[in-house]
Amino acid sequence: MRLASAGLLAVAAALLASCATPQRDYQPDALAMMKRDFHARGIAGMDRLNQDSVQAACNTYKDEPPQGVAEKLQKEQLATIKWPADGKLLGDWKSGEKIAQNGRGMAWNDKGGVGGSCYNCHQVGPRESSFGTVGPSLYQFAKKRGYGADIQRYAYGKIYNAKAYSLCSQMPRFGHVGALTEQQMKDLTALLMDPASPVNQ
Amino acid sequence: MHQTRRSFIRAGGAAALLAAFGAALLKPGRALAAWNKGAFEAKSAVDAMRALGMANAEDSKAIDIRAPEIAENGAVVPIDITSSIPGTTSISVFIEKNPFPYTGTFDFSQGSVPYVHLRVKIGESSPVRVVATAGGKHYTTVKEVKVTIGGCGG
Amino acid sequence: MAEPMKIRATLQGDVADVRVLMAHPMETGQRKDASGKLVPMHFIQTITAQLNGKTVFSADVSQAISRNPVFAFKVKGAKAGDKLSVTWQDNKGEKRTDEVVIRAGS
Amino acid sequence: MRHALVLGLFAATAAAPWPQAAAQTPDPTAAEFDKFREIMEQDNPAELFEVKGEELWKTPRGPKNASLEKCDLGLGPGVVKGAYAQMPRYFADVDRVMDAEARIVHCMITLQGFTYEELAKAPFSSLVRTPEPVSIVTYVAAQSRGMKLASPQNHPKERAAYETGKAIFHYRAGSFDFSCASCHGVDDKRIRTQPLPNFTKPDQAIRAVQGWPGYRMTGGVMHSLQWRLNDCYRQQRFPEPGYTSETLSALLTYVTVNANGHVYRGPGIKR
Repeated sequence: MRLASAGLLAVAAALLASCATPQRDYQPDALAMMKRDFHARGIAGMDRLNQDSVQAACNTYKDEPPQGVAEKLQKEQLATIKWPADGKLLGDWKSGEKIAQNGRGMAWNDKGGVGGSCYNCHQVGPRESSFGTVGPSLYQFAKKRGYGADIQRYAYGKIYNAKAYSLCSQMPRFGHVGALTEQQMKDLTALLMDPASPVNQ
Repeated sequence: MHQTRRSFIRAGGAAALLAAFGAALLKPGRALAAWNKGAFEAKSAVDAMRALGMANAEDSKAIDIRAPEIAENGAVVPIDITSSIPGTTSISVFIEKNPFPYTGTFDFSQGSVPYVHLRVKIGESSPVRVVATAGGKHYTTVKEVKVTIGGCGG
Repeated sequence: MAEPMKIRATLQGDVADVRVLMAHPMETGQRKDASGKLVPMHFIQTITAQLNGKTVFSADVSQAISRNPVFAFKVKGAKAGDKLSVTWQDNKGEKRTDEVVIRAGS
Repeated sequence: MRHALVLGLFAATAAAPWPQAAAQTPDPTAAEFDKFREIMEQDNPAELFEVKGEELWKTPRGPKNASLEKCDLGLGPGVVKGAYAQMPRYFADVDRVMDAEARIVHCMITLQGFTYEELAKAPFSSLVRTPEPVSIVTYVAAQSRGMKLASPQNHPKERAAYETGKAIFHYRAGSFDFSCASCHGVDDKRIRTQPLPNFTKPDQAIRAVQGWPGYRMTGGVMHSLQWRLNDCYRQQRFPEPGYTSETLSALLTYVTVNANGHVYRGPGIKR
């Protein structure tokens, strides 16, 4: 008897709870409010509030898209990558280190792309102890994975468009949005791949 | 004058001489002296210490410096200094890697306790040197403070 | 115009724990303003603290003291109700004095 | 100063015979920061702004030469004690949810006769100027020191603000595909050496509220949550959110309600 009433109470509580937390989707409200309240500043135009196909999928599926959706969009993203015309993927790791350190670029107080912000989220070279942990450590990137052409291509491609490899990755698409130039991406690839780079010591 | 301190070896002889000359003009020793321009404008801790007549300070374990091993922000680094050397009348602070290392001297009179808390700017990781003065003699100790990059760097 | 300091002076036994907040830019002379011009040096140079009119603590400091400076020190032989004043003077000759009454510790 | 500092740091890190880079596990650096955070909070220059804010609250000013002592922060006209800990909340006179600074700005407009345009023109602190609402919100916040956060969820618009705020928090867009959750939606991460609390969880959401308004060591200026959110959106590579806009009140409702029940310690000190 006591058990039964406890069960009833639980059901009632669950009903109440479901009433209190409406299931309706607030994303349209959120977007309408933002479009009303935000304004363009510097290079950051209002168009930046619009979702592209990748952002829309990640927003809709809370960063966990169904396999079919992910595969289709990743394929599309992979096709956006412009590989260097000269076929060379490795630049200068020394300037790569500087680009990795620089956290500026694409904000409303910037003129365009500047740095790669790599250390914000990743451990990269062994000398820098101020590194973030949002992304995996890249220390000994090639030493662990190998120095081959396929790994080089993966490193360059991932920097160019991280979403081609993992649709809802938190990593920006630096090449895709023009935040880094081809040369800068080559330099970063060298930082990760060059056997002489401190990353691989 | 003893020149055993590590930083003395690094110091340029000419600069040290010049500073010593300046110090002579400005009267070394702080008692009743005006704000010591020569010491404050010295570009090395050792020159500043000369200008203050503290170059012969001997190492001491009786000075406690409490400062972060790694400072969260070099713009505001908290430092607590306590001297347990009897009769301490002043405490001086030098941030060796700052462009102008001499940061200040704190004088205690009427029996005030030889303790001070201050917050300083440290431009890059640096030894923080403290000199305590007691009975006209100078004692020194040093602590390393590292400064880091935080935030998004944007 | 110099802004008021915030001073706390609390007794612990016969030692007054004095903590001072000062409003001052402490410009190093190395910072550039928005238009790229160097901001001239502007910093506190001397600090004096007096207990009932007698100097108990004084300091000469440089521009390496952080903006809006914070200092703490300890004064022996103080009693609740004693007056403690703090004065600073900067390199432009600006001055500020504030006074508090020492409170018994809790 | 900041720029010089950063340049200096590059030089230092390049030259330093750094040992091994630290392991990625929760690190001693954060522990060291926490140890000294307490010392910093004990004597916080924020108090200088608190004093200034109180004076600004009580002094008749503006075209209408009125003080803010009739301003209703949600607990009745003139009641400041505890008001900050119970905001954001719904205000019937404007039929929207407002956070503390939005409400203060509203009072400066309606009671004192300032215009939104002049208050919103340069609303954030610089090395040479601290805007009045920043000092005032510091004073108001200090009057809730030691109190439990209790941002209400009674009015339908308060509940809608929470849900909308949650959706804004998770909305990915912009050049870098970031949302607030990119940095503040997972546990135990950090940017450079700065720990990133997960604001979707109650025990960590408090860190979105705690310490604000905050005296920022970088630059040595006083900043409010309006500034914090503005600068987050800059680094999120979004366009700029309007000062005291409903979007920001909704976001603040989401994180504050998540943190409800935690004790607010008053204006703080930030990196």
